[in-house]
Amino acid sequence: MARIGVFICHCGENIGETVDCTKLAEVTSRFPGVVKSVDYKYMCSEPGQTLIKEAIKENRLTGVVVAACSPRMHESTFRKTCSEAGLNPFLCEIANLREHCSWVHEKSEEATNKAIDIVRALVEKVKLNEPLYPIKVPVTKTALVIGGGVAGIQAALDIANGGHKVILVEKNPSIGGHMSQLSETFPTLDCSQCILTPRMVELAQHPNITLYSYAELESLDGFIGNFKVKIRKKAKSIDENLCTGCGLCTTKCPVKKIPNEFDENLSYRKAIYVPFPQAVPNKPVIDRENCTYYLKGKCKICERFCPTQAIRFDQQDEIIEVEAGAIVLATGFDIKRADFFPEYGFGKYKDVIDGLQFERIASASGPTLGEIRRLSDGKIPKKVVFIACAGSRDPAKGIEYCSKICCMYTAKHAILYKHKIHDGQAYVFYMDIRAGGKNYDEFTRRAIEEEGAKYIRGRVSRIYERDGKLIVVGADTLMNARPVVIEADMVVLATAGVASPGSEELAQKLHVAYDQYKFFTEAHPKLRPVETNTAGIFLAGACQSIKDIPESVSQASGAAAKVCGLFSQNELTRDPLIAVVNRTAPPLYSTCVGCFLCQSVCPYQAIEKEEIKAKDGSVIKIIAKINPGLCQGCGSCVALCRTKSIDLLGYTNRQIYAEVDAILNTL
Amino acid sequence: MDEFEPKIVAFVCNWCTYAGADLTGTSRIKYAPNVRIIRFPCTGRIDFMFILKAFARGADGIIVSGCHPNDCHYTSGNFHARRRWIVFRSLLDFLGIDVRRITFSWVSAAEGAKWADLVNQTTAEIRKLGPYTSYHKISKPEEEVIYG
Amino acid sequence: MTPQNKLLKKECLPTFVETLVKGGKLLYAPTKENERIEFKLIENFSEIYLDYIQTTKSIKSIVFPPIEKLFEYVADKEHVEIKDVNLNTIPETIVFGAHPCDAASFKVLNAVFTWDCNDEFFLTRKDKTTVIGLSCKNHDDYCFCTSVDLNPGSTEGSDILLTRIENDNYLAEIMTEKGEAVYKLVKNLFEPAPQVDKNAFVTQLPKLFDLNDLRGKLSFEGLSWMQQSLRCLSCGTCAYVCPTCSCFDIQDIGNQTKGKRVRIWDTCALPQFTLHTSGHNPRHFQNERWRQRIMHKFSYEPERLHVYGCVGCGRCSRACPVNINILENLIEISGGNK
Amino acid sequence: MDRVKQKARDLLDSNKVQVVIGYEEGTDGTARPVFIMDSKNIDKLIFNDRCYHNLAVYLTKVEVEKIGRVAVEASLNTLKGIVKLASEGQFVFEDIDILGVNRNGELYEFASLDEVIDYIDQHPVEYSPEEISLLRKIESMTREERWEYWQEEFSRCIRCYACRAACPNCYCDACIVDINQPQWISPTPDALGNLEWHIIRAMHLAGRCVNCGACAKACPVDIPLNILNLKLAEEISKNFGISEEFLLTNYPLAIYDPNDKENFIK
Repeated sequence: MARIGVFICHCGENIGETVDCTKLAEVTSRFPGVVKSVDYKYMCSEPGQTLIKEAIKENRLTGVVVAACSPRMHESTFRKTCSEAGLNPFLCEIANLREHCSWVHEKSEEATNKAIDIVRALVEKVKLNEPLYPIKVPVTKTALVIGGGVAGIQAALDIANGGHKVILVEKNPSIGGHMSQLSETFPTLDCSQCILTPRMVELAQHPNITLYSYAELESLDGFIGNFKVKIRKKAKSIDENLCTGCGLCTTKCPVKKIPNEFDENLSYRKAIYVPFPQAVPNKPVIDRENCTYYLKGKCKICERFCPTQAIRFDQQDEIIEVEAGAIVLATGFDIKRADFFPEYGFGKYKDVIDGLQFERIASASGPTLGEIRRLSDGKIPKKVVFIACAGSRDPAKGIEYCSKICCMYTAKHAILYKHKIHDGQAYVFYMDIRAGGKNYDEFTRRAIEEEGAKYIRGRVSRIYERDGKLIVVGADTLMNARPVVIEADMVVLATAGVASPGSEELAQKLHVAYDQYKFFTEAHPKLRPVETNTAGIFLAGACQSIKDIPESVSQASGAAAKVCGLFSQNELTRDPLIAVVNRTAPPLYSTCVGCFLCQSVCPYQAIEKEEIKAKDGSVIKIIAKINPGLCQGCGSCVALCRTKSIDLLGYTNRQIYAEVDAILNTL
Repeated sequence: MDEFEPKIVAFVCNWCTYAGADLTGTSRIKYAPNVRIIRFPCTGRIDFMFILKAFARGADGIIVSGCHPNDCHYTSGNFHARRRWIVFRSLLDFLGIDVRRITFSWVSAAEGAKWADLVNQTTAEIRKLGPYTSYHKISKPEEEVIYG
Repeated sequence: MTPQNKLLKKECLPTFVETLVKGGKLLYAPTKENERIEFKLIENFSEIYLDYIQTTKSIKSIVFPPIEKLFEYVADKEHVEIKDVNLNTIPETIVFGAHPCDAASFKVLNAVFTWDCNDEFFLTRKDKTTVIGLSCKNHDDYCFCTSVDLNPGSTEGSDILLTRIENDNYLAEIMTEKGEAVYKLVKNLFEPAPQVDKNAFVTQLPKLFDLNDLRGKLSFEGLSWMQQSLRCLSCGTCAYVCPTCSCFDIQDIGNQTKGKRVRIWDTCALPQFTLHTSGHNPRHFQNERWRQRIMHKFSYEPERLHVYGCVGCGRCSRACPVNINILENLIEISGGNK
Repeated sequence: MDRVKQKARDLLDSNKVQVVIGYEEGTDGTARPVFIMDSKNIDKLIFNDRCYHNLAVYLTKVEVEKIGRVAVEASLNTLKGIVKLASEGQFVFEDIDILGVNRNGELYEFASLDEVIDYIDQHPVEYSPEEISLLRKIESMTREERWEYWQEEFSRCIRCYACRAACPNCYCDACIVDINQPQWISPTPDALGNLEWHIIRAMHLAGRCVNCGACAKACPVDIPLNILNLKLAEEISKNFGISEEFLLTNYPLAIYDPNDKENFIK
C-alpha cells in the first residue's frame, strides 16, 4: 500500500497568502494513500527539510509530494532531502504551487481548489513512481571550447592548466576576439594587446591545447561526457606545417583594397593575409572571395614567391572528428553597425563612427597609428561627441536591454581622446551612467571631473553635416529639455552589443536554449549562471549577455571550474529518466514487435536491435533496446510506439493517465 | 445555474512552456485559474490518447504546448509532435470532434506573458463554446448496451 | 399450461404490435435499414421487416447485454461503498418476430447461466422478456436448424409462435403463461384457429448431419482442426453474432474513488482469451481455439449442460470475413452429407 | 491462371514451399483464402474480382509460420502489404515466394523487392467513386453532422476486431486495446470505447495503411472504416507531399519537415 506524505510550503507569504495552506493540508490528508499531510512556512529551510526527513522515517513513507515552488527550482533539493532520509530520491515529486498557482492568481477559493487539484495529480503520480538509480557513464576528459576571444582563451587555459586536454575552435584566422582590437582597457587604462597577447601565445604553446583556427563546429552528437564533435576546418589554402609565417606572400599579393575587418574596415588588407601582427597562429590564410586566382583562375603570385612552397590552392575544407566530455561556449558578441542608425547619419557621414572603430583609431597599431584623426579629411577633431545607448535600451529599435559596457568604454574613450588631444572637448550624451563595478564610478568621475568631458543627460535626435561639421542636435533633460546643438568634428556611437552572428544556428546544433536576442540561456539566472540546460555545455563571456573583460574572464574561469569538476570523476552519473523497452514472459518476451519505426524518431540514435535467443543460440525475436548512455529521455519513441512497448521512466504512461484522471477528478 | 467554468488541461513540455509558465509566475502576471498543467519532458512524449483521455475524464478544453520550432531541447520532439498533431487533428475533425477545444501552441521559456495570454484566450474561447457535452455524454460508460 | 392455437388476421398485426408498445413494454423487432437487417427497439409497426432470413446479430443481447453493470462503488480513504444494481429497474421486454433458432437460444443461455449458480442478471432479464417467435418462410445455404434438432416452425423458446399461413394470416401458438399474458392484453384481435398443417407453411430445410454422429466423431486430437481453421483471422465476429456464445470478461471502469464493475462479452477466438499471467497460453494457436469453439458447442455443453450450444442459425458463417462456414466443417467432421 | 497454378504446383512438388496461400471458391458465391499444401489440390486456385482479401495478413501469423516456407498468390493489394511488412522488419522479403497476379489472373514474377515496388508504383491506388463520394459527403457535413454520422456508424460496432484481424498491418502481438496498464482504450463496446478504438486504429495505420479496404470488407456491421484510412491518406499526401511509393517503405510520422504547416498552432 502506498504511504504518501504531502508537505505544503507557504514559501513565506508567496504561497500562503494566496492559497489556504491549512485547508489544503486538511483536504490532501483525506486523499487515499496519504498518511501525512503538513504545511510549513519554509519547507526548503533546514527545519523544513528536517520535518520531511523525520516524517519519512516516522511514517515509513513510500512517496513524497512537496507542494512548493517550481520543480525547476527545488526538485533536486527535496529529492536530496528524501535521499538523506533513506527514500529513493525519485519517489519525490514537486507540486508547483507558487509559479503555477499562487503567483498567478488572486487569493481565492479557486486558487486553493487549483492547488488541491495540482497536489492530487502529483499524489496519484507519485504512487506509481518507482525507485530509480542514477546511470553511470564514462567521461572523455577533453573539453571543447568554441570561440577564441578572451573568455575562450581563459577557459581553455584554466582547463588545460587543470591537467585536461582542450580543443579550441576559432572561426577567424586568429584567436584574440574583440579584446585584441581594443586600444586600452577600463578602468586601469592598460594596453589591451599587452595583457592579451601573452595569453594567446601561452595558449598556442600549451601542450594540453589543440587550436583549430579558421574552423567552425559542423555538428554535435552524443551527450555529457561523451560528445562526438565534427569540426569543419576551413581551407586556409596554405600548408601550415610548411609555412613559416615569413609574410612574403602577403607583401607580394597584388590584391590590396580589401577592407580590413580587424581594423573595422578603416584600413585595407591583402587577399592573403594575417589579421594583425600579433595574430595566433601567425600564419596567413587566403580570402578566396577576393583572391584573383579564385576569381579569375590565374595569378598565383604568392605561390611563386613562397619560399617553402606552402601555398595550396586546391586545399579542401577538412572535417575533423573529435570526442569531448564537455563544451564551453565562448562565442562572444558583436555590435550594431551602419544601417542601424540612419538618424545619426551613420554610414553616410564618414566622421560618425562606432565604438570599435574609435578603438582602432585610438590604438597604436591601428590605421592612424594611434593618432585620433577624422576619417574624412584626416584633421584632428577638436570637438567629439560620444553618444551612449545608441540602440540599447531602445524598444523602438527592438533592443530593450542595456548593453552594459558602453558607459564605461565611452568614459574611457573620452579620457583617451583628452589624453591625445589636450585642447579637444569631449561631449557625452547619456541616459544614465551605469558604472557599477570596482573602480568604475571613480573612472567615470575622472572623465568628467579631471578630464573635463561634458556629460549631457539626454538623447540626440539627429545629426547632419554643415560646412564640414557634424551638427549634433539633442536635448539636455536636466535643463528642462533645453535643446543642445553641438558643432562636432567627430561623433562616436556606443552602439548596442548584440549576439554574434550565427548564434542561433549554433545553439540549434548544440541543442542549447537562447533568448529572444539570440544570447544563450543559462540553466538558472542566479544559481547556475555558467551552465546551459544541456548537460555538459557551459557558457563563458558575452555569448550569454554582454559583458566586460573582467566579467567574461571570471565566467570563463567559472565554466572551467565546472568542466574540471566534471573531469574529476572517471564516470559521471546521469539522470535515470530514460526510455525502456518492456520485457514480458515467454513466448512473447516483449510486446515489442520489432517494427523499428521508433528508430527514426530518436534524435540520439539510442535505439538498437536486440536479439532474443533460445538456448541453442537461434534467434527467437528481434526487439528494440534503448542504449541508456545515449537516451536523453525525450519520450518521442514512447508516444510513437503502437504497442506501448517503450515507456519513459519518470513519465510513464500509467503515471500520466493517473495524473489526467486525478487532475479532473474533482469530486 | 452557476456560470460555466471551463476545465482545461494543459500538456506542456518541461523545457519551454513549463518554464514559460514559471516565468509568468515569476513576473506575477495574473491569469484565469481554469488550467491544470501536466508536465512532460517534451511535446514528442505527448501521446494523442492523453488528449482523448482528458476529454473523456471531463475536460472541456485542452492546451498542448511546447518549444518553438528549432528550440526543442531534444532538437526534434516538437517537429514530430507537430506532424502527429496535423494528422490527429484532421482525424478528429473528420469524426466531428470539436478541434476548437484543442489549442496547440508554442510558448518558449521567455514567453511568460504569452502563456498568460494563451490561458486567458483559451479559457474565454472554451467559455464561449460551453461544456463539451457531446463528448462527456458518451464518456459516461453505458450501464448496458442492447443492440437495437 | 396447455398451449392453445389462435388466428391472428394480417390486418390485426399492426394493432397487435402497437398495442403492446403502448402498453409500456420495450419491443424489439427485425428492421431493415440500408440492407442491414437487425433487431431494433420499435415504436411503430411500420418499422418492422418480417420478410427476413437472418439478422446479423442475434437477440442474445436482450438477456445478456454486451455490457452489463454488476455494481457501482464509491470509495474514500477509509471506506468503500458498494451499490448493487436494482434488478427491478430492468424493463419488461418483448422480442417480436424472432425466428425459432433465436427463440431456442435462450434455453442454451439459460443452461449456462444456471449451471453452477443462478445468474440473477440473466434470469431477471429472461423472466422479463417475452418472445413472440415467427416461423421461417425461407432459408438460405447457411441455415441448418434441422441438423441441430430444431426446425423452422419449432416452438422451442417462443412464448407465442406466429406462423404465416393462408392469406398471410398468422397462426398463433400460445405456448407459455408469458405468452398468454400477452394474448390477454389483445385478446379481441384473435380469432379461433382453423385446422392447418403448419408444416406446409414453413420452409423445408433438409437435415445435413446428425448431432449424435457428430458428437461421436468429435475428438480433441486427430481431427483436421488446423486445416479447417488456417484461414481464420482470429477475430471475434462468430462469437459476437452467435446467439448462444456466452463468455464474458469482467472489467472495472473508473478510478480509486468511484466507478463500476461491468461484464462485457468476450470470445474464445481471440488469443488473449486464455492467456495466462505467466505468458503461457494453452490455446496459443488458432486451431486450438477453433477446436474449442466446436468442442464446446457440440461436446462439452451437451455433456455438462445437456444442451447443444448451437441453434443452426448460421450467423457465424454469414458474418465470417473469410467465409469459414461452420456447416461445411460440421458435415466434414460428422462424415459427409447424409 | 494456368501459369500461376503451374508455378504453385512446381513450388509444392519441388518442396521449395510447404504451403501456397491463394483464393478458392467459397460458399454462397464468395471467394475465400485457401491454404494448399498438396499440389493435387492446386486446381482450387482462382482469381477474380471477388478475391479481395489481403493475403499478406497471413504472413505474420504464428500458425502459418509453423507450416514452413510460403508462396502467396499476390494481388496488387497483397503485394503492397508484403512490401510494407518487409519494410517494417516482419519478415525477410526473400523468405516469401510471390505468385503475383494481375487483374486478369495472369502470373507476374518478381526477381526482387525493387521490382515489386516498381510494379506497385506503376499501378497507383484507385479509389472507387463510391469511396470518394462518401469521403466528400462526410467532409461537406457540419461538425455536428459528422459527429452524428460517425456515432451512428460506430454504434453498431461489436468490437469483434475483424477490422484488425483482416489488416496486414495490424500484426502486433499485443494490440494496444489489450493493454490495461494503463487502460488505453475503454474495452466496453459502447460509444466511448468504440470511438476510441476507431481513432486509435486509424492513427496507428495513418501513413502505414496500404488502402486495400480489407478492414471495411471484414466488418460484419458495415462500418466504412476504409473512409477513415482514406481520409488520413489524403491528409498525409496533402500536408507532407509524400508519394505513395515513398510511403511503401517509409513511415511519415517518424520523420518531419521543419516547414510542416503550423497554421493551427498559436
